[in-house]
Amino acid sequence: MVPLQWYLVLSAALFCVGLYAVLARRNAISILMGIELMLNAVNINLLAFWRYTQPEAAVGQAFAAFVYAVAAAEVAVGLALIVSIYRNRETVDVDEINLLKW
Amino acid sequence: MESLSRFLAFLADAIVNIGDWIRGLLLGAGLVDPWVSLIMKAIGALVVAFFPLMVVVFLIWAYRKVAARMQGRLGPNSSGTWAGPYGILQTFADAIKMLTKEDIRPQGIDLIPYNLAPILVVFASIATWAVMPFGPRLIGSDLNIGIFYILAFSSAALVVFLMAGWSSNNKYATVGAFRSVAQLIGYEIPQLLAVLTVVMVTGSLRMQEIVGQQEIPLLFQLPVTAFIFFLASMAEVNARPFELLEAESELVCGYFIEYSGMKFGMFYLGEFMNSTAVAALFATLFLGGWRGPWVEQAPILGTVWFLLKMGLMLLLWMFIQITFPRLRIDQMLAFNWKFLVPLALANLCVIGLVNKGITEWFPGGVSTWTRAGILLMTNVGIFLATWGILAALERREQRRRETWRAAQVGEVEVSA
Amino acid sequence: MTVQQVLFFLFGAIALGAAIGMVTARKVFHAALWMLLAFFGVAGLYVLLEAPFFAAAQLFVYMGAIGVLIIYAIMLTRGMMRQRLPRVNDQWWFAGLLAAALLVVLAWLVWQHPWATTTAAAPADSLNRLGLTLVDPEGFALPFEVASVLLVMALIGAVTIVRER
Amino acid sequence: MLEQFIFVGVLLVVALFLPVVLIGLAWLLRPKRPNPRKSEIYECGLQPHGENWVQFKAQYYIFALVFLIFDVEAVFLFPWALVYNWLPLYAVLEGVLFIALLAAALVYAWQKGALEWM
Repeated sequence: MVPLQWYLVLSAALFCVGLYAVLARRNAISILMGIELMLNAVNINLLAFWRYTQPEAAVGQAFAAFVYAVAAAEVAVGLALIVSIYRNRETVDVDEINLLKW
Repeated sequence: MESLSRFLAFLADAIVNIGDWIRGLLLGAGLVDPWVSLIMKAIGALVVAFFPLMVVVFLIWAYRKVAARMQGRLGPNSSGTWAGPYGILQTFADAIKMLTKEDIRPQGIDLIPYNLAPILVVFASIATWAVMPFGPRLIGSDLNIGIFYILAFSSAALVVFLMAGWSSNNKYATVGAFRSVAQLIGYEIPQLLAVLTVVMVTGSLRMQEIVGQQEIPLLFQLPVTAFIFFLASMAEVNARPFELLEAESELVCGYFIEYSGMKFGMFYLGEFMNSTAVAALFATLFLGGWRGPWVEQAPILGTVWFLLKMGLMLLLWMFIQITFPRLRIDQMLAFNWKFLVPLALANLCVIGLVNKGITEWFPGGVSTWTRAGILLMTNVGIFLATWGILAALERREQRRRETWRAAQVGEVEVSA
Repeated sequence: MTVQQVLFFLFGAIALGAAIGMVTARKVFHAALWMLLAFFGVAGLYVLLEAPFFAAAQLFVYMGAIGVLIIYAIMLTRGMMRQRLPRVNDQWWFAGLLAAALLVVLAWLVWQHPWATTTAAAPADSLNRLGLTLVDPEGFALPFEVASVLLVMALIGAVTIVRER
Repeated sequence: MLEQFIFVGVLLVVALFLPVVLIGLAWLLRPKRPNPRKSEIYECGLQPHGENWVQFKAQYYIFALVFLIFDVEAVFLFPWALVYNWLPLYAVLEGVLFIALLAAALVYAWQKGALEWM
């Protein structure tokens, strides 16, 4: 059997890669993709804890399902905002979208 | 006499017995167990993967024959060059042609996605066969998520079309891919809701259990659901009334316009394989799969029944495909979003409530036949209600159009 | 090393490699394809975790729906890709440093903590248990409905934002 | 449970190799005589013009959006439908309420004209 730590380290690695994408990429869609990756890392954690601590209860699975809902809502609204901004400003570069900066 | 009855007993469950025989042979050769079962699984996987391929070889020939008959034109057996009796070798001739055709690589393509897409199309359509029940004991793997696994793979395959269309660096291919994916994602929803209704009534996602629950085939219990599933899956495999993927007259060939040779062949193959998979799925979900008379005595008959039901669905698919004209994209999307999806949602809710209502109403439990009868009556009700609503809408539309036309001509006073 | 551990490394390598491919890809379209591959690797990990329903849901939701949505959005903002901009901002080195530091800290924390794990097998009917918990008033009945409301709100919001006026 | 997935894994490997083998076979057999005219992008015989950049409507995005919402709802509804036969009436009603909210979203999109093909 795979030790729990392996899953946790892997999901931490995925989370950090996603974090890098969020912090460093300029394209707003790339940033959203990074967030998706981070949510996936969270889901790995939830399911790993479900499997290794309480497999007889369904709580971990239920939380994983809710993460799906949140991820879907986030990506739907986020991408809609990006598309809308692109239509008005002709750019999806987050360094140039600074209307609300101060 | 003794040997004959033993032979018959062998024949009664031939495929499973051949499997056992090979397993015995491998064990006799001195292999140990995990390896033997792995080899058995590999053989099974090869059989399952080649099954749709074989069906497609036959299907392409049958499709050409039927199309030629129905449209009154020359078929493969009278195509000038001799293609075997009844033109049966035509598919092989096609395959050889595709194998030896030059593969033209257009300029400016995105090399890796371009080459990956045809592989993934076939990959996804073979993958769905893993959980298809061919007989009482013949199934690749009876997963506890069975039907959801099939839906997952057919949903994930959508991205491949976008990959193919975009990486081709061609306007027609890009537009074709985006349009067809818009169609496919739309029709996936009613399909999904129909499957949900089936899962609700049978209480399982396992394919074998869905078949096992169908003492009365679900087609006769849930005809509306079957109707929704059938239309949605026709659209999923781009059969003619919903055929936007190719749309020769508008998009030249859709997303695979820039593909040639065997890569084009892969898309062609994938399309026919998907049709086969959908026919098999309909047979399993609504026609009772391998169920039929004398299956208990001779399980091999189950496979025969399954193939017959699948063939029936494929024949129906061909008839519709050959006789119908193509819809426009706006008509097609409107049909989905404004008819199929609301109907599927209403159907799911009503069946869910009525089925639970039966259980609550008769605390002692009801026979399968009573339940099926009530469900059938409910379905007739849903059908009539839908018909009524559609007719009313149509009448209103008609009236509106007439008043408008009258106002245009100026013959009649317009009254509110 | 058991078969499961080998498979863990296989799928983990797919997921992690594709994730790194995603953040380093030059074109956004390629980044999206890498992301889909990463999701596929994660689905494999879910199978190893004996949650096949979530593996299928991963293909179904992430690769099917979210993948298509992101590629459509990339297509809609396509004018972007014709300009040759640097794909990372000025603080990329700082971001990389931060992410690496976080990884080191997290990995160290995870590794040195003695996790109380159970070796019990996952029940065969875990999906049925999930279904029962989701509608159980003692369980997740309220979040279940709220999830529906959240999705409806997301749909309404997104349609309102994106509709052409 | 994992034993069941061995077959699926083997089948996936076979399914990946089958098209690769077929395309590889074609690669061995086919002629290879590329020339620049041949590898031009097909545009009904005209000279190709510009990139494959095309007018692209936000409508596509809205369809994908509705699809995503329904897909995620399915993740919740499949476990519900699976245990449907063991549920009391109120739990079934919860599921129906869930679907009704979904239908409300669809009606909203319909009313806003988001489902029209413009």
